[in-house]
Amino acid sequence: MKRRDFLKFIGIGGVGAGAGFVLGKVSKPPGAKLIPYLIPPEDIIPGVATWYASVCTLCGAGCGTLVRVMEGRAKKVEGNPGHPINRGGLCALGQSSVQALYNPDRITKPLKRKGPRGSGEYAEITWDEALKTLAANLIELKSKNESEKFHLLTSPLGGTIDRLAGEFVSAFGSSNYSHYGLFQRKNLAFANLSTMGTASIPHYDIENTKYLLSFGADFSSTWVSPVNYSNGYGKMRQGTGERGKLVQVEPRLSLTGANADEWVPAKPGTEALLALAIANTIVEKGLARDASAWRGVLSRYKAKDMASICDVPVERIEAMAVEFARTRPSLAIAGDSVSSYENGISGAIAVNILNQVAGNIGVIGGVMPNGDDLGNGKKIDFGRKISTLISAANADKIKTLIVYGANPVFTTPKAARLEEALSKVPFIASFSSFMDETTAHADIILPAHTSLEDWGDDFPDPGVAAPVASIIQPVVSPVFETKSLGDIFIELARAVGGNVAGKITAPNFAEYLKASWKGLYSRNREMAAGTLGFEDFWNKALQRGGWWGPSRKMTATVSARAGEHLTGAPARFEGEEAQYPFYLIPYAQTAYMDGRGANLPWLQELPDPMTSVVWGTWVEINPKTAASLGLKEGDMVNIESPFGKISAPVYLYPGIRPDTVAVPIGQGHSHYGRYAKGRGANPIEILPYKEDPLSGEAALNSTRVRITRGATGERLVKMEGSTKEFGRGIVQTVSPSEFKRMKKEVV
Amino acid sequence: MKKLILYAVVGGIAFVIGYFVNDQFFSDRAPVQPINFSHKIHAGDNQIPCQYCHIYAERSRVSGVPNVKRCMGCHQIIKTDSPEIQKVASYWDKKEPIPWVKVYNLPDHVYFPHKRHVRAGVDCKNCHGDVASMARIEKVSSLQMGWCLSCHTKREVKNGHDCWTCHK
Amino acid sequence: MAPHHMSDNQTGDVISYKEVNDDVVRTMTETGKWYYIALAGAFSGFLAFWILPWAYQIYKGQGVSGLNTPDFWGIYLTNFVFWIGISHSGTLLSAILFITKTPWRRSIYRSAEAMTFFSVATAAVFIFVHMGRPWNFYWTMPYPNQRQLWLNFQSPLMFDVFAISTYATSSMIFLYFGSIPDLAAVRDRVTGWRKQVYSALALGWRGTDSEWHWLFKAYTFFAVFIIPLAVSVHSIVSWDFALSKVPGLAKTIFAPYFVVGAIYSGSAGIVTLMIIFRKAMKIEKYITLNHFDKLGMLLLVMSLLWSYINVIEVFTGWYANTSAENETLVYRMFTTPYAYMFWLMIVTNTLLPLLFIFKKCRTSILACLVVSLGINVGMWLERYLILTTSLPRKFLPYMWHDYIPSWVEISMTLGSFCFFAMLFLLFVKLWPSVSIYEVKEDIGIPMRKGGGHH
Amino acid sequence: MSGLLERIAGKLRSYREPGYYTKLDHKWTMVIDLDKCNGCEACVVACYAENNLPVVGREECEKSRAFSWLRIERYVEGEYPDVKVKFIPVMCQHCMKAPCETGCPVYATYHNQDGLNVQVYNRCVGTFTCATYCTYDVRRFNWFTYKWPKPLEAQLNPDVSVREMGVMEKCTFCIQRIRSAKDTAKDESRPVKDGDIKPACSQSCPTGAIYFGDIQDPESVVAKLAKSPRRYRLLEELNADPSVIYLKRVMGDGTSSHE
Repeated sequence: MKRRDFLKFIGIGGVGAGAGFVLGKVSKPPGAKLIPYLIPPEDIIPGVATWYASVCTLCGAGCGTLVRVMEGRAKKVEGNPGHPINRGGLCALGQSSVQALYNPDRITKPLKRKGPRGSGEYAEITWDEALKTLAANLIELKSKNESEKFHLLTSPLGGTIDRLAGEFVSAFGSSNYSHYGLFQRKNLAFANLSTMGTASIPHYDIENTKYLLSFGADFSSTWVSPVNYSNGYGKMRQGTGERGKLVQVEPRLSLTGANADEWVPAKPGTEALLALAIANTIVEKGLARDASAWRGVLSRYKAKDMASICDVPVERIEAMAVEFARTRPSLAIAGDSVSSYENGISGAIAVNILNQVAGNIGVIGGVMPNGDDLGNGKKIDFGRKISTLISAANADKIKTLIVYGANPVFTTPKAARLEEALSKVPFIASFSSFMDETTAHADIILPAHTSLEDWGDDFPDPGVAAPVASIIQPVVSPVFETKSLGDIFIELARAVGGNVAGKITAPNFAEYLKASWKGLYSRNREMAAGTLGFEDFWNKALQRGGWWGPSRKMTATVSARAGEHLTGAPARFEGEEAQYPFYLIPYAQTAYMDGRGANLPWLQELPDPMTSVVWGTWVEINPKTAASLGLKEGDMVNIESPFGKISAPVYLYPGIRPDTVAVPIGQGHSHYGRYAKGRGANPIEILPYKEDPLSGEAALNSTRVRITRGATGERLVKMEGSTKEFGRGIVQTVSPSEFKRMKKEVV
Repeated sequence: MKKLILYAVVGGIAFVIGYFVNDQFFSDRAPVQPINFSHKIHAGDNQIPCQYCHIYAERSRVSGVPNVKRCMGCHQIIKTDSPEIQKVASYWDKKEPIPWVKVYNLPDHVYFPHKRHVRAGVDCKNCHGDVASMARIEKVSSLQMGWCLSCHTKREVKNGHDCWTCHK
Repeated sequence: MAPHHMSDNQTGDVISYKEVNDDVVRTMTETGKWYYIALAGAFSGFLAFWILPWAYQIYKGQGVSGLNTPDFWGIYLTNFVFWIGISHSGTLLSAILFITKTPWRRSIYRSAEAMTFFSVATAAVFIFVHMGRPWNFYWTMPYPNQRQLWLNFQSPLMFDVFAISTYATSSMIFLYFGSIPDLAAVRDRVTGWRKQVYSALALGWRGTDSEWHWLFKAYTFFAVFIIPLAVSVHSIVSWDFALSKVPGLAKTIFAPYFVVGAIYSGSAGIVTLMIIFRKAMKIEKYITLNHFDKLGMLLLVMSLLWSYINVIEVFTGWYANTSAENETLVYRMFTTPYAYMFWLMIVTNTLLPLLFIFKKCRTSILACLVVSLGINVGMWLERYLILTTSLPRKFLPYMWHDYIPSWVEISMTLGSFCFFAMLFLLFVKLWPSVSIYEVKEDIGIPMRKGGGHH
Repeated sequence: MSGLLERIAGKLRSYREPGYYTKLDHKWTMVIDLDKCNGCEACVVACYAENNLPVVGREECEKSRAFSWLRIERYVEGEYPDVKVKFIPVMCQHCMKAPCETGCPVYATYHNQDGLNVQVYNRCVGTFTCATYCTYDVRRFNWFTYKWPKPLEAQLNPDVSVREMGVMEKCTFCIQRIRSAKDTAKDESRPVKDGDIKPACSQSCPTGAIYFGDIQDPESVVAKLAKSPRRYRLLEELNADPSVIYLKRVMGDGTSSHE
């Protein structure tokens, strides 16, 4: 090798090594930073989790939660084991509330509308500007003496925030404060009001009952207070006592139905008649405990007449009646299969009568009425309906509308023409922290905190036949530039000034809440027991998650006057049977509820318990029906009612009547974040606009549909491979009789 | 042509060697910190115990970097004229935390509780070296798995070789 | 190595030693346009169909394949087993035929051994391809490390690592040993850089008696060593599957099933390759119809053996009469699209080779090509079916999920053939692909001394 | 030298002591009462929240690549109107004779002294063998690098690592909770008590169907429940000796109310 070459190699080697060295240096990740606290927060140790007690607000049940917080971030929401409602459990929806907090699609700042209404195009503004704009609008309204044209529409809020909102509206001079939710169960409350005198849902003591007759109450997944009932269900099945039995009456097998020992697929709309026929049979067989007032009414519902109407054999009705009356204690619950029809009140009353006849009211293991335990004066205003709002808007009686929490654009049928009505409202403000279908109509958005950032309280309704008051406390500092809902009202009141500011004087909502609890504390003697004054009580309540007292037994009798609400006929369905051969059952799906869960990725990916479908809508059709229509699983079909058309893939579901199809509610959002937007279809769209004139509850099961081929859309995505066990003994069972002979395990 | 290939090969090999040398022997063991903090003055000359500042070491997984308030607790009075202390004060005035550079960095899949080690009587020196003599903190342990295991073996830690004792 | 006359030589001419040397070295030095086109095609195919998709897969993750829960093994492992299978007859056959002193071995064994080595290499790459973190492959090697970690010697995959590396090494050595005299012959005939390379490769071979003696000894040793090794390698490959509890995979018959299948597919591979090779290299006089006649008989025997075991395999599953086995069998044999594949496999692997009962078919190049290609397709399907009909039908029906290969996997399958072709093309150019000295033994001692040996 | 020999001899002797291979510190066991389980899937979400499971999206779900370490399997029998639906939560069964453990070439999965089937993410090379061998299909693979859109990543549990692309993962019986319970017990100088540890699924279960504890402790709830006449284990005939015990569902033989 020549010297020159050698030098060249040395040179190249040097350059290469240098380049490698430099690249190594450059490509090295920059040293991680170690950021200390400026001022150490009290009682926080980095690396050690702190648990805060709060309340889940994703549905109205009011489950107590414990939130695990590390380094100022909420990690997990769990059920509070001490809380009397949920006793440690928490449903899928509730546990996902942490994804609502950290949702990437949250509204991060106040927004002002840029594009046309409904488009969802907004520009960011400051809080100052937002509050001023809204206040200016309200002041103008007031100055024109049009205070009554201000409306506030919220989700069914409870507790102190409800009081504050009410105070705000009334101080402003308006009487238009209404609650709206798809599943308010107002029919049930109305029925209870007219039968037992309290407009609330009683405590169903599932835990101790031995025979549970549920009329379509899907209490395992979404109905009223699912965690509370599920906890009771677990104890009913394998508790200390004898194993209770569950019978489910419903046209479409729900998750609860799937767990039932018996499924009675009565014809849709006739379940109330079935309840009355059972009650009548009990009376006729002389098994009734308290039938004096009802003998006459019931005699019209003979089992043999009702059998063909309900499509349930007469022997079966009689057997059910005998077992219901003889098993002690027994309990009938009026779920969606009686209360979601247009004569829902009638159905709920029928079930109350059945309970009364069998002597189940006011007994352990039966219906335990809830009183206004803590004297916070909560009542349901049946007069405030969504139809009131729509007709007011159409009659130009709404100038300013503030919406919070409710999403009526998504949950009312297209036939209600709500969007059209909203377009007539000159100014709409929304306090929502998510862009949903209703918020997309707002002119201005003032995003409120999610419940994990906010203060609040909750008085669970239905309760557990015991006084319960729980506190919602902020567990993390706000993630975005949002404000506490209460603070928005308070600051708005200050900005509006006048007597509104004079009425609402609290500096902030936290103080307002504390003051409200001071009142509660002074009104309720039991709360003071074992505490050293209010501060001590308050701190203890914050630690425990609230305050709850011992159970109070209340009883009631079903007043005979309630009979006037009994319609005595099957519920009506829109659409001719010849043209629209199938009953449509839209139902609340475990994860999405009324659609509110659809923006949470965990819930989108959660397989539906009954079909294992994820990320979409489907239509459940009986395999035999599908075969007669020539449909296979996964085929896209149109579901047409007289009011519209949606499309969804077919899921072959053996647990549904051949004359019925079912579609889950919750998908089909046009706004509501990246996870929900443009996914699936919303069955509510094609429902008739039917609202109970008395209670204001929407009738969900109220139309017939036809199924036609030829739709296009998203494919069916399901997690299951096969639903058959092939005799592999995967889920093993013992028969009830065998179980009775078994030695009980002692725990 | 042939030569070019040869050059490329030599250059490539040299490149790899250079990279490796940098990676193995020139890792930043004592990075420059935003404030020229001396453990020698604090822990050495003034004999301040470790846990006076690293307050969580006995209670938590992490030992904890002293918060700025704690720094200012002393330095509002002591040595306020030093330019380094003035830097601390300016962070405090701006209400900004001090962005220290991490020296001992463990990957995400390792669960290392300071608490268990401190309570088991492992001296801070075992892993962090003689901090009291360091003007600028320097990484003295490799933090490699073998290094952990050698100590676990020596001290006969119960289940000290089970993967799930340290890996998460 | 007894001299033997090629009595049924196709051309009937007597070939001189010089001609042999010339012919073989010609294949290495004279390069036509078509060779370069073929090589370029194979190389670009290898790049485009294998390397690029693989890079994409490493960058994005295994998710770009069609694998899913529970079908964690798909085409990648199918290809792995297929190529291991192809590798099986080259060296094994060569070794067996060497020990049994079968005369027709001589002109084909070199390329058959090369085929073994290259297909093992291809198969080995598929191990990397199917791994989630191939950059950590060295963790499967036993080496002392500061982490104090050791390997799981219970794992059939561990056996695999050893078996395949041993097999690859020994078949390489076997190939190399057998080539030394020929490399020396090439060395003596080329110039330039080739001279340097072949001088080094020939290890200073001079052709002395003692050199021949020792070479023969070493060669025999490896021949004896490789036979059980080859059998064990494919048995171990079968244990990757058979040591699970998965219905359709957990069968005790798997080891012989795989070994027989491997030899079967390997022999078919040889036939296919020889047909192309002799045509392309114009060496019809060395690879004659006689060879195909003999290979055809071998294929026929292997076909019968394989079919027998295949029936037994199905039968044991059916005889077990558990739901899991039954569902797997139904899925494999009577459910589309697998039923098509299954019955096509029966046609190509059991029925078609029956043609070889007739000598006419055995000595027809066309028939040989059709049947051997059919067997190769069928054997690939066999491996594919074993995995893709067992894993999607495991014990819990809720988790049943079908496997659909993605374009990445299909592309890499094509790419593996390109890779193999590329290696083989390079081989015929760089290596004496027909054994010069052993073909000479076949020719026998000619009248006049020619060439430089013996 | 003699010291070393002595040590080796001692080790070899210890191998021959009775119970050497079966003795465990704990034997964590889960008991699931199928008669209580109503299939509500709260446990599935709890698992997602606790263990940093990524959400993979619609297309990946269609390819059966969802991450649920715990799933509720549903089986349907019969035709309308005699439909029977049965639920069973299935997670890693922590088999004592786990098929997966023999498969892994690098010991990324093995059995530890707590009776747990360990999965060491950072050791895994991704050969898929364990998942193929698993008779319960509970192993999940990181097909891609999964990302959490900001600020969703703030929810990630710091006690559990976020797995990287190319490694296998599965239910750990919430090892981080076991670890922290042991940690607390050690601080209080006491052994771990029954009820100290509740995996996320068990904690969240609304019906209280999932029990967890050390079956070696005869006083523990699981030890008592394990003696139930309703006890069975999933696919017991495969002899994997799972640590999850199911209690049979009580279910009628027909829809008629007359038993």
